[in-house]
Amino acid sequence: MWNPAYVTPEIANIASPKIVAMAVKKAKRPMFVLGSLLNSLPEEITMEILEVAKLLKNKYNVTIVSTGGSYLTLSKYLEPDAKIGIIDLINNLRNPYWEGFDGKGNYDLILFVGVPYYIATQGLSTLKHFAPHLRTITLCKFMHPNADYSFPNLSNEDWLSYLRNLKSLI
Amino acid sequence: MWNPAYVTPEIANIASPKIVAMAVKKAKRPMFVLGSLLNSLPEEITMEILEVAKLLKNKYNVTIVSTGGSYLTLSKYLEPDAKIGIIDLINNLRNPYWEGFDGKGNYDLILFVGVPYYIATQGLSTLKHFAPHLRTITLCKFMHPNADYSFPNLSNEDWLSYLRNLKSLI
Amino acid sequence: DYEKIVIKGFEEEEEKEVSSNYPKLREWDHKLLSYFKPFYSPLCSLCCLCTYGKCDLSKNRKGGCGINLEKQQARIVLLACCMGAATHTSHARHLLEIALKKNPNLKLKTSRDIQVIAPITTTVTGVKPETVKDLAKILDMIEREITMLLAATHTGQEGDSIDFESKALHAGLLDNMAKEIGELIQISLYDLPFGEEDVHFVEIGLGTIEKEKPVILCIGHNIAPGAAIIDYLEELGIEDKVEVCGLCCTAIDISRYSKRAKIVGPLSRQLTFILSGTADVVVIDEQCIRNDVLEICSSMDIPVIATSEKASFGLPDLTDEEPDKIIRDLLTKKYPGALIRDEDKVGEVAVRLALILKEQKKRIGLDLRDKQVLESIKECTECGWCNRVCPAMLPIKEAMIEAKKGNLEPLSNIYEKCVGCGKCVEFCERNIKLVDLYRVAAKERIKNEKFKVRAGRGPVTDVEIRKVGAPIVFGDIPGVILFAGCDNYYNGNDLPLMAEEFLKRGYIVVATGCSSMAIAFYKDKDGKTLYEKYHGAFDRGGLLNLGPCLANAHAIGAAIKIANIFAKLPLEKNFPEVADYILNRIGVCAVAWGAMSQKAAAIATGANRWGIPVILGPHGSKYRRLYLGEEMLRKIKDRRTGELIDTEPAPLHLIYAAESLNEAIPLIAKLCIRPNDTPKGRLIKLTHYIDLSKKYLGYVPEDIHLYIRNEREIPYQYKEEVKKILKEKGWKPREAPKEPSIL
Amino acid sequence: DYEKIVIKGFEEEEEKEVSSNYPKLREWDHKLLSYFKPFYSPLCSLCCLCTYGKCDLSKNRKGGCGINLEKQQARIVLLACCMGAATHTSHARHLLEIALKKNPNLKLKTSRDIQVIAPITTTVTGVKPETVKDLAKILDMIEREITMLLAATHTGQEGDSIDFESKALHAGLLDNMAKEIGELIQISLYDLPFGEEDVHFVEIGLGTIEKEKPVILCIGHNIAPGAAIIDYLEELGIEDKVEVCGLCCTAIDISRYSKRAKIVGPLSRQLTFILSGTADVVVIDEQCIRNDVLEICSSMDIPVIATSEKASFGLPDLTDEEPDKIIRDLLTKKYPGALIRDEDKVGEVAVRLALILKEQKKRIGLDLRDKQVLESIKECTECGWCNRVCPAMLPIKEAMIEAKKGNLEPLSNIYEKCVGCGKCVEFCERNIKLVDLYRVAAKERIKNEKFKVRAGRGPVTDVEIRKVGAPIVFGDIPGVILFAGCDNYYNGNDLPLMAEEFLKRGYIVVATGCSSMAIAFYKDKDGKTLYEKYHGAFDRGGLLNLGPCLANAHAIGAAIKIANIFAKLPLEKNFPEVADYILNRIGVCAVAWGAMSQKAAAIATGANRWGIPVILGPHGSKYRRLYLGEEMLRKIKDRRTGELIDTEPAPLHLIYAAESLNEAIPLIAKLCIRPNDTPKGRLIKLTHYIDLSKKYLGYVPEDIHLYIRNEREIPYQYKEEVKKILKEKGWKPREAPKEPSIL
Repeated sequence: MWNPAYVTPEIANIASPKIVAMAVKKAKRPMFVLGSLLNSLPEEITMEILEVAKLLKNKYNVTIVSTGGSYLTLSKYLEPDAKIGIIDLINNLRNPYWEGFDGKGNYDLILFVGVPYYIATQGLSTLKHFAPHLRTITLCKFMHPNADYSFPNLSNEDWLSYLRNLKSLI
Repeated sequence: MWNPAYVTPEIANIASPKIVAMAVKKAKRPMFVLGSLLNSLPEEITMEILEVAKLLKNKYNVTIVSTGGSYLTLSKYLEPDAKIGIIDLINNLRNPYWEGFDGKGNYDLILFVGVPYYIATQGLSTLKHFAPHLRTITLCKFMHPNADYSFPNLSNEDWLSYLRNLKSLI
Repeated sequence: DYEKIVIKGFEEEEEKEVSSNYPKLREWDHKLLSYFKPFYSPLCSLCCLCTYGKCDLSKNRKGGCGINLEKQQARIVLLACCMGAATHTSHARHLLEIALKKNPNLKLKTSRDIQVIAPITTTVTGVKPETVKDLAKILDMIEREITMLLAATHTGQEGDSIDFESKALHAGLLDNMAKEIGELIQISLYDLPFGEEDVHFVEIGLGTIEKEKPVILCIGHNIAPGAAIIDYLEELGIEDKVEVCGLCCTAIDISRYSKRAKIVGPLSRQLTFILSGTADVVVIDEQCIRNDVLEICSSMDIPVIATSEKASFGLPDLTDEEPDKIIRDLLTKKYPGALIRDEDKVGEVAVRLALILKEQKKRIGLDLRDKQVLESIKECTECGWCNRVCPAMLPIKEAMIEAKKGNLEPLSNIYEKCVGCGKCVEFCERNIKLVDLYRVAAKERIKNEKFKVRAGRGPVTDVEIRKVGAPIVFGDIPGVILFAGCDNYYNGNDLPLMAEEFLKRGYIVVATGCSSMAIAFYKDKDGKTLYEKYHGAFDRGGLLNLGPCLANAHAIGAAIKIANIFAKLPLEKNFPEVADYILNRIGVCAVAWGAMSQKAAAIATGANRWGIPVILGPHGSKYRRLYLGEEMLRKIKDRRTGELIDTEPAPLHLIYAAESLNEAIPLIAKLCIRPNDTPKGRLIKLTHYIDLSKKYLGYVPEDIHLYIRNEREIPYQYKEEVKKILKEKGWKPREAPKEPSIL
Repeated sequence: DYEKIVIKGFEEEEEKEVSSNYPKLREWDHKLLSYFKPFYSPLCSLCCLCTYGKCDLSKNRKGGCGINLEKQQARIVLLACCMGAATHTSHARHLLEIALKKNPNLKLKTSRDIQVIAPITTTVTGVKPETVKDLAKILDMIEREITMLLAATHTGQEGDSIDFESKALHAGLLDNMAKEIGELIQISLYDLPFGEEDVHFVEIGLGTIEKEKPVILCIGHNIAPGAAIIDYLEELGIEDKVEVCGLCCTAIDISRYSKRAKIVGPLSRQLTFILSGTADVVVIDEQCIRNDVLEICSSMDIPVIATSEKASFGLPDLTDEEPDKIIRDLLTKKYPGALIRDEDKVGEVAVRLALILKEQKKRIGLDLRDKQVLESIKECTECGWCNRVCPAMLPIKEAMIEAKKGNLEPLSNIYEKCVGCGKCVEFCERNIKLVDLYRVAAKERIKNEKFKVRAGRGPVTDVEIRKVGAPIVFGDIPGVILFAGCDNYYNGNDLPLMAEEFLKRGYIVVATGCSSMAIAFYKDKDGKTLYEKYHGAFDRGGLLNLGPCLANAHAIGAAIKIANIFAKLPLEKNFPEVADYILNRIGVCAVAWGAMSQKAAAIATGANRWGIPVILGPHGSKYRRLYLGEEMLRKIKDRRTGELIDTEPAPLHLIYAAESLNEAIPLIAKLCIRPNDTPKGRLIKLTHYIDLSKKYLGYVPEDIHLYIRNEREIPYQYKEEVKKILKEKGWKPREAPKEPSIL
């Protein structure tokens, strides 16, 4: 994990771009959550994330969700399916009977990127312990122990190549 | 680790018999602690442990220590260098200025076997956090996260073969 | 007349125990939490409280005692709230003991403008305290109930998460009451400002401390030692020769007591300032003291005077020694410090020590030390552990790489955002004193760290309430925002930015504790702080520093007084009615953007019980539990008709953690909406809500349809966009409740 | 005469606060802990108490607030002791409220044989309570100080590990005092045995419960609801028609109150017994209630009546409803249970419910259920998780493998050692109800689980003390052993085995709480329990059940009374002198072999402050902190001469965790040695020490030279071996101190 204090009995599996791509393909109701860091990441990385989002939406009908103000950046390239606070979103996801943004029910795979690490960790903790009905994957540069799958700790360069790789696999 | 609740940021490395043998060879002041479970383990395993102890003592001058009543079994085969309560022992080991059982100072490598898991875990925790001057290795059948090196979780059969293997490497 | 009867009743019943009637409050809690459901985010999924354990409760499994992860979270929240409440109670108790010692018959301060001096206490217990002795009974009750609540956290006691939460809410309420009592005592005993809008300005910031003078630094939350130091200086007539300054709430309190006292800054500056070597003597009282303060001061030859049995730091108890002997023992370094449990003796010892030590001190030593600190830059191995353990995730490694090249600017930027926790130092392979390095890199900035804050004014007056009661309840004043709690957030300007955004719009902004300091750390282009720019009255566009953490009681008190003075609600033993009124009719929202402590948990939970929503910063999610409402029409009662009606979910949440400033600002505006708003009030509130949402999030809020009852409430400038949303959502106009209530 | 003056003094000072004078006690603590140094074993190396965190304190690193791992351990110990002390205090407070309600002028029970009824309270505060009202003031003080101590655990308060420990010791002392007060109230209010050596016998064990009758099960620690049930039955004259039984201390207390009441067993039997479906109604009061009791009872259609605001389990508060309505609501399952805060109403509702439900219940259902439980054996996948999470590390998987083959014996053996924590069930892949399975496998054993325990007798009398004071202080009676705390150890016979080993040798054995029960769970070849075999007087070879957890106060009280009655030490506000006397002259040792809770932490820490050593079982190491002395000659003062002298390190440790029964038994004997022993007394004590060491460890103890002052003290039968050791160690004879002291 990124910060050693965040140790926990069951820790996320490390996800390669390939694993992520396969998981999305298998999912019935996938969602991609883009957090507020989108407004402050290096432009190159932001652009890569946005292209991944576009592809996911177009190819696999992934529900794109903007949280925490990422809409300011996101909306220039892509209209998300929903805009919501991250805690409100987690609270919905936690509820197995949530009807979803489209009235078709809850989601089964949630990808996250760009939600600040510490609040993301807490949100992932809620889902890990109280939402057995879904799986989570984080595509951030810091490994997230509370996710089901997570990218490893990455430098910006490696992160970029992970994202590119993912893009090529979708 | 054996019990998932005993997770901790820095976890023991898994020790093969080879690693243990090498560590003993390198050590300047090694100690082997034999705990009370010696009185209740399957005889085959107890015998193997005792032979390891004998070899360690004879070949590498390892200080043999009996705790918790293991002397009842141990003394039939081997006179230990010391008999002491496990907590008293840990308290001594923790003290960098302890003069040792022979007046020659503290020890640098401590092997443990047969101390009941939960009190052993706590003792190892004390040494891990407050005794940077020494290293610990556990030869039990249950993996000990708080040791520096530990055998993995083993069935009795595998444990026996680990011990035999160790004996052959000393 | 009514008052007299109550007081008489109290005298007659003197033998009867004061009580909060917890069972009645529990009923309110269960009702409240049926609207705002607990949401849990475990920070740790293990329990290590008893020897059944450690138990792994992951995936909501049960541990050895039968508790599951959800209940365990509620239990830990209760434990934290008990710790917080105990801290404020024990603080108030200490002030009470000093008051009884100095003047056993001390009357509580009153004023023509403030009739109800203890709104929280009176609402909960029915008692209207007049003397310090009256408060002793209330404190007895609080201590009794904290003990009961703490007992409920023991293995094998409470077994229901909502009941754990009810108890946490109760701990929060007791915390509020203890704070009110503490404030009343110190205001009365030290004659502090009591509801003055034009209170004096105080200098704040590391740059304001005059290093040429002997410097006494007071750290903590308890006014007593600092006040005694000031008294002793005045006695000697050398108050202009010695710099008395403080960190945390002690600073706020001594600067209420003396216009000369200065505020170094909030908690986040503690380590930095001590390491700067500016202080000649450090006096610690209680709360918010770094646990390694003695170790650090010792390494810099600064004697530490401990003054509280709660934070004795292993120091010898020299309370009964002569000042001469204590001073000698400290000068000869027989001890690194002393525990002196007599504040007057502390005053003398601290001053005399500072005068002597200043003489001995050589400025050169400090400059040399700073140089050595800079030297250590080249030791960096770029292992990156600093980045990994930084709670703010600041780019420390990257700043070090730049620093090696000779560019200190990035390190100096770290200083701006750093909360001084020191974890980077602990994990540094080369033991580089990073926190100190940020300070040295930012030396020039620090010289200019000079700001002004209005001194803590104490309660809001009845006169003010009378003026703003109606506009607040009807929504013409769009809301009252309370900025409270520690400043452990990671961007120096968040708080001033938020405050000004709402001040500009005519909201009333009140601040307490480290938040009231943090708001001062910003100047506009004319060099003015917000306190200089905005007036200090509890009225449209006013910015009030209510005082220290204890002063949060005044913010809640103001809400209670609106219910009492404007709506004529009787207070005595009338908690559920008052809280229901606040929840449904008073547009107040608290923001604890950098909340760190268990006290903050208790304060926020107490506010929640009164129906006041709280927004936390992203790290606030670590408190493990939020209370979330549902984003849909809410069924509540219209008491006028007795009918259940569908109305807006306002406030939407009771306590929520925001991901970012951008999320928080529109949310603050939204959480000021209340079912009771008039159409005009609602229109004003929605205008700000939409405005801020567009500015900070980039869109018209998608839940806007929930808050519009009829077309007149649609802000004119957003008519098109809003109508589009209303159409999409199948919106229909609806009646507003006349007397909204959840009772 | 002296007494009168004191009482008069108290009356005159009525207005003055009662105080424990913590600063004076802190001095004692620092002295005590200079001999017995804290030893820390972190159970977790993280801190997650504030939002600086989580912080990783591994390797003694500092966290964001500056605390390091060592101090964090001390802090958590203090927190645990506060939780424990709060629990007993709140328990005593509840009893006080009932007493004041039933009889505001209730006089405390006295007897010709017991002059000092509150030795702990009197020693600490100087107050000699005579009425229940006198106790209210003491409780106020305890609650005030617990609040202060809890405040010290807050982030940013205490910063020294020894001061954290001093506060933990203080919390322990407050806990002791609260227990004493609780006992005094319940003994006085319910007229319980008050120092009777020949108190009646009580039936104990799962096999003693008559299932043909309606069964009311009381779980917890508070006598009030159980006593009310018994009263109501007697009122109706059907006390022989309904079985009233209890688990944990409530069981001990109701069986002191009524000779008919039965004890099911200790905490470890709670889950098992509930799952057996024997109870028709479950009444919970406070403490030691499984957190999932409501869930489990609901699944078995057993209504739960909660009676305490501390453990309300989310149940509706029906305190103000009519019994008829409550009973109807519970019978129709409108609610799974009810909170009834009026013990008399509980009495009526529980009895009437049980009578009705027993009529409806069909035995067949339970037998069928047991059959289904057996069926589940074949579901087992042998994944082994049961073994991994079992705190006792019992071979559950292996027993299941045997069970699949049709051999239930190993599963039935698991029952004997299992503490019923249920973690195996939680982690079972197939959700097999393992705890229930152990019960079904052990059905035949359980039928024969019928034992006898002497009812809780209350305090030791002055008459007894007069008789044994000298032999204890001089060492002729080799020691007093207290078995206390929960029974969470993993071998059913450990406690009876230990007890008998010392009873045989003429030690005095006293027991409390679950330990006093556990000692009863064993019969000799003649079918006698130890209670039937050994007399009940506080004299050589006596086995005393003092009563519930609260009765631990009597054990400490007995030590105090020896100092007071035999040595004529005045008690009033004389804590350090009394504790110093106990530490150096009274051979008493406590054993908390299966201690589980935070209460146990507080009890043990309190005993430590009085100078009483405590031995924990191996799981006790999870309490994180022990107080260890050094195995070498100890420098203490001989007050007769005023000189510092080298003497034996006796007692060696203040609190220690033993690895095994074999280690514990000789250690108990060793920890009864005191510097004050006469040569004859020392000879006797060493004989037992060597005897037991040879028997359980296989050798003559190697530290024997430390305890021999001259050759006359060498036990004759071990002369050769001992002399050999003395020679090896270079032993020299030395003088015994005349008045050993650490003051």
